[in-house]
Amino acid sequence: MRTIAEIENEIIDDFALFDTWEEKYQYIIEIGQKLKPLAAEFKTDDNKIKGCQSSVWLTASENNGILEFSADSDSVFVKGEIALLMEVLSNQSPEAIVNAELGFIDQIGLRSHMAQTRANGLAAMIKQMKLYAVGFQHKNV
Amino acid sequence: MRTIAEIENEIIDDFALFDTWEEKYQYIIEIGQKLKPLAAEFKTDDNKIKGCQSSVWLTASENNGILEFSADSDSVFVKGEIALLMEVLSNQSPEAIVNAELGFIDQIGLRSHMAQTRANGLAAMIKQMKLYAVGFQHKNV
Amino acid sequence: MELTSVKSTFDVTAIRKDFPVLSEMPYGKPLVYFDNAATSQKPQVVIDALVNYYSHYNANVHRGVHFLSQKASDAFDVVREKVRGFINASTEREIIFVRGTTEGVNLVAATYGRKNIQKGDTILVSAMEHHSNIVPWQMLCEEKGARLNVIPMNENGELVLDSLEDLLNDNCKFVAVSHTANSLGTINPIKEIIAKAHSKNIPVLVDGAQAVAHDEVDVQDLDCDFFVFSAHKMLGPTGIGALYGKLSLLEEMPPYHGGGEMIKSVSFKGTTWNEVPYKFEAGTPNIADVIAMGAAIDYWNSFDRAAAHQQEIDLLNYCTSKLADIPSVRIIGTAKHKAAVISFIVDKANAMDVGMFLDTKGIAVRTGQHCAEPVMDWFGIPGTIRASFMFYNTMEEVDYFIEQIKKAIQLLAV
Amino acid sequence: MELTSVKSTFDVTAIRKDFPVLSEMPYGKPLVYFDNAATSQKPQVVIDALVNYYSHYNANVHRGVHFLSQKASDAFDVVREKVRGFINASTEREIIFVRGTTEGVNLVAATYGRKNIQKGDTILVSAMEHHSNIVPWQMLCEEKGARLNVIPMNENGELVLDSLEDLLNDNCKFVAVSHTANSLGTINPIKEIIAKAHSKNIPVLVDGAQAVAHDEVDVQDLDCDFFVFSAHKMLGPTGIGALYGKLSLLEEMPPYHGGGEMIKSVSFKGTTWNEVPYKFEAGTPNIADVIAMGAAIDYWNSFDRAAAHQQEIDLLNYCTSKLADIPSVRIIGTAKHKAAVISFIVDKANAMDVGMFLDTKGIAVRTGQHCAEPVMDWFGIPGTIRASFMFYNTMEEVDYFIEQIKKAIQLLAV
Ligand SMILES: Cc1ncc(COP(=O)(O)O)c(C=O)c1O
Ligand SMILES: Cc1ncc(COP(=O)(O)O)c(C=O)c1O
Repeated sequence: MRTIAEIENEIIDDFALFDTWEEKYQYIIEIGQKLKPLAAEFKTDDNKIKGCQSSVWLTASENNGILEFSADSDSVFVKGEIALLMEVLSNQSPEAIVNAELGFIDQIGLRSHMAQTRANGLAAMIKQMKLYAVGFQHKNV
Repeated sequence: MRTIAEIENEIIDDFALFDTWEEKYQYIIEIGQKLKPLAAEFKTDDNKIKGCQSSVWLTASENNGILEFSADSDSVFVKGEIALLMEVLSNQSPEAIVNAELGFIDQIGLRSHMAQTRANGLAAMIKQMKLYAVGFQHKNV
Repeated sequence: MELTSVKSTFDVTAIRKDFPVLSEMPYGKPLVYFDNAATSQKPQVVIDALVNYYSHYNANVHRGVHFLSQKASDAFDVVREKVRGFINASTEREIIFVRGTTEGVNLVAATYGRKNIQKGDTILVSAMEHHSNIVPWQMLCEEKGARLNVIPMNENGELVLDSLEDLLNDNCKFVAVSHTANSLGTINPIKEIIAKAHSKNIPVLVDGAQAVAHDEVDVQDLDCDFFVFSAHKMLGPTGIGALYGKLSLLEEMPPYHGGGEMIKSVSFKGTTWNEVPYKFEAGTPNIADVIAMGAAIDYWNSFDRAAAHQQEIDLLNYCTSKLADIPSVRIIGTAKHKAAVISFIVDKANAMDVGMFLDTKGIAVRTGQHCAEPVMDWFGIPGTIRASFMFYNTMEEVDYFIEQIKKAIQLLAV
Repeated sequence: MELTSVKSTFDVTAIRKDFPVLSEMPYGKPLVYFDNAATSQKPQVVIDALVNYYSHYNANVHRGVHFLSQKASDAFDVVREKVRGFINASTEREIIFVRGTTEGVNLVAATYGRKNIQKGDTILVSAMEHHSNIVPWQMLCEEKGARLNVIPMNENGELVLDSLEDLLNDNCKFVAVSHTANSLGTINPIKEIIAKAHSKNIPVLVDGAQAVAHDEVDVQDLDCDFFVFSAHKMLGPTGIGALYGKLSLLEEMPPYHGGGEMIKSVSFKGTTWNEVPYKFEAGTPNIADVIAMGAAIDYWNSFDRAAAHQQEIDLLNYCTSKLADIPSVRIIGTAKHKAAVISFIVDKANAMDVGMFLDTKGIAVRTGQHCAEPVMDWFGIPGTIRASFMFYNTMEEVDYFIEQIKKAIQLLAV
């Protein structure tokens, strides 16, 4: 299993191929379009992070101490963002997720674009993913 | 009897001798220092135009259709201002006072200095003098 | 109907030179600034007014006997007359400086509203108000036990006045309505609304935030009781705006904030208020921005406003017809009388995604609810993409915008 | 005691070059700006921040997906952290942008005050407050049927705390007191006042308008509940300032203005509030001035504040001793702990006349009541002449000032 840091580095390398925000945007859209849709049963208000410009549904399941996230959004770009986060945080232990610093977000040079909506920016999604991890951590104690 | 316009012109000529605000200030102070003090009996609240930085007492008397003003202030500068106004408006008929346009104030180049305290600037004093004139006008009707 | 890109007689190329931001190159691409309803760009003269003030005569105003203070006071005071002229108030005493539209509405709610609205009363707003002309009234209703009523609108985004007589019933004590709706572009028949309200002796506040930058406003002709706007939407700086109120109303209103300038005399036993408008302006005013707002008004008076307005109408019509040709685009807000604001959605594409795509091309639009959530709810949509024009925009910019919208649809609406 | 004009180690000549106004020549005479307590001058970097914003990235903040809006939002948001650092709040969420001190005090009165003050309660202020920290509380008392109490002062202009225990009785629900008095220069023992009030669970608002530009403020060390100041007195622009509030208090306070930004969701059925601090910031903020206020804080952090402070103390001591040598001068405000503010009167001369005389010589002082009428009443005087210094003032300026005061006395005190 690759560590969070390893995956982050791969993503940083991927993004290093792009010079412009235009290319990065299109790449994130592509990732978003590939994310498989969340089953309707999970698109509940409980799973919703409601923002100003788009909604995100996020859920997590655990298998042998390893967490897996599923998510969807009405914005393809946000789906791309969350797909990136899931690439890093899915299939990790709750501990690793809780402790992840996620420096890659700064390094791929998208912070300002990704943080643009206060309520459902990356921060809110990361917070929710970490809350899930904390929840499963306690469950295991 | 000189007309208001004639007196205004004389004052404009006087001030034309001065180039600087410093000289004009000192001249107004001189005029103020020469104004004879108002008798204590007239320094009543009724006669007071209360301002933010100084107070003015102003009273008027009439003799044969001719008005005479008396005034005082705790500021020598304001006394100088009012002495200038009295030079122009004292010893005139109520009609002439009511109709006076007092263009000299703009022309002696002191408008901004003289208007600096909103409440008891020149405007308030002129207004009060004209109110006296209106009062005596009606009395004579 | 197909319009072609027509050259207006208005000299847009010359006027664009007055606005430094317009030569910015985000991501190396020429800026196409279509977010004017959010805030307008500023001409150099407005920036110069700020620099000049801070570099040469910065001082606190009023009561100061020294040179800088008098120069600052003179420059500050003269703006009240400029604002009066800009909206044709009858005296400059009817002009109160506020932070912007939002503060203006709140000031009226906190003074006129608190004094006059009582339990059981209703306040009437319209279905297309900006949050700033809804929430202050909701808060007042909540405090007083009053109720908010709403003038409905139709599917074109036009107010439906059939029920107005009913809504203006004996309980109705105040009307607050926008001159031009920021989310839809609709220009409302406020003169008619005001006349009807006045026939029942109900005062009317007009939210002029979007109107002042596009139409010449005459508050005496409108006969509105209050009118509010923000300088930042009409070429002026952020942080300043004006509230107009009829003098007779202002005189009877209790003061707003307590502090310096708004008092006549203060003692621990009791305090008396200064005259209108100072009664409503406590504390050191936003001196520099007031002066810069004056420079913005001077700028408005320096060119042909009718021609500038025509340029905006041309942009609106041209862009509307071009968008109408794109099958997956749906324009939200198709009122007969519209300002140069086009809100639209794209089938199967999220508004923010489209906005971000346009951003990568150097085009600035706004996406989302535009602080008018009830409007979005009415149309049953989460938000729109909004392109809003100013006279300094060009037909060529519209062409480029349309081209990029088509690309966005290819990429996103799949 | 006779001090001679001493050269400070602080490089005043270099620092003066940062302030363009200081090279002005009113009436052809070098400007001597001693009206810093009214408003400070601005360094070039603050002016540049405004020009830069309006010329290169002016846009409305938040929710905007485009380049300019994001650049503006980033520049805007980062200032909250700068302000936090400037007064050492524990989190930037405790910082609310307001127009200035006056609005800050009024905001607290309108939210915390309206919610918590009731009939029969008392609010405690001090005898040397600025009108902005008296009138909002008088208005609140009037509305609620509460009473204003006053911490008395002695003939030096120092608060007398003997009666504080009594004043902080069970009825007392709020204390509002200035850190530094603008009319007298007194630095109040607010840490002691706060501790005593807290021992009775009474919250304290500190008016920091005069303090922030002179002392380093640490709101956590003071343990005050609210702290307000204006940017324009601390090298920043007009029209902006900050209110600090302890997070736990802010969370429980009702909102202030209604409008955009302060809401989470709006519908005609009901509206929910955004989080602190946004709950208190309705409408388009004063974006440019917030950014410029950040530039002012950066400037404060760019030089040796202790040395700057020492320069002010030197100016204060030197000027005080020189004035004390003039028989007809009486200094009003002779507290042990003083900021660089000297209020004085001249026997037989009206303060405004003296101020105008100094003005003819290029010297800017303030005269009058300094928005502190109760202080003037206490001393039984109509007003004072006030010279207030900033670190960019020089001993030579003081010498010239003293010389001109002597001339004024010759002319006026006859
Ligand atoms: C001690 C004090 N409090 C409050 C104020 C009011 O500040 P502002 O006018 O910037 O709101 C001032 C400024 O005059 C002051 O010196
Ligand atoms: C119609 C309308 N009303 C009110 C406002 C609020 O203006 P401000 O944010 O400048 O206070 C706006 C601006 O967004 C608007 O468009």
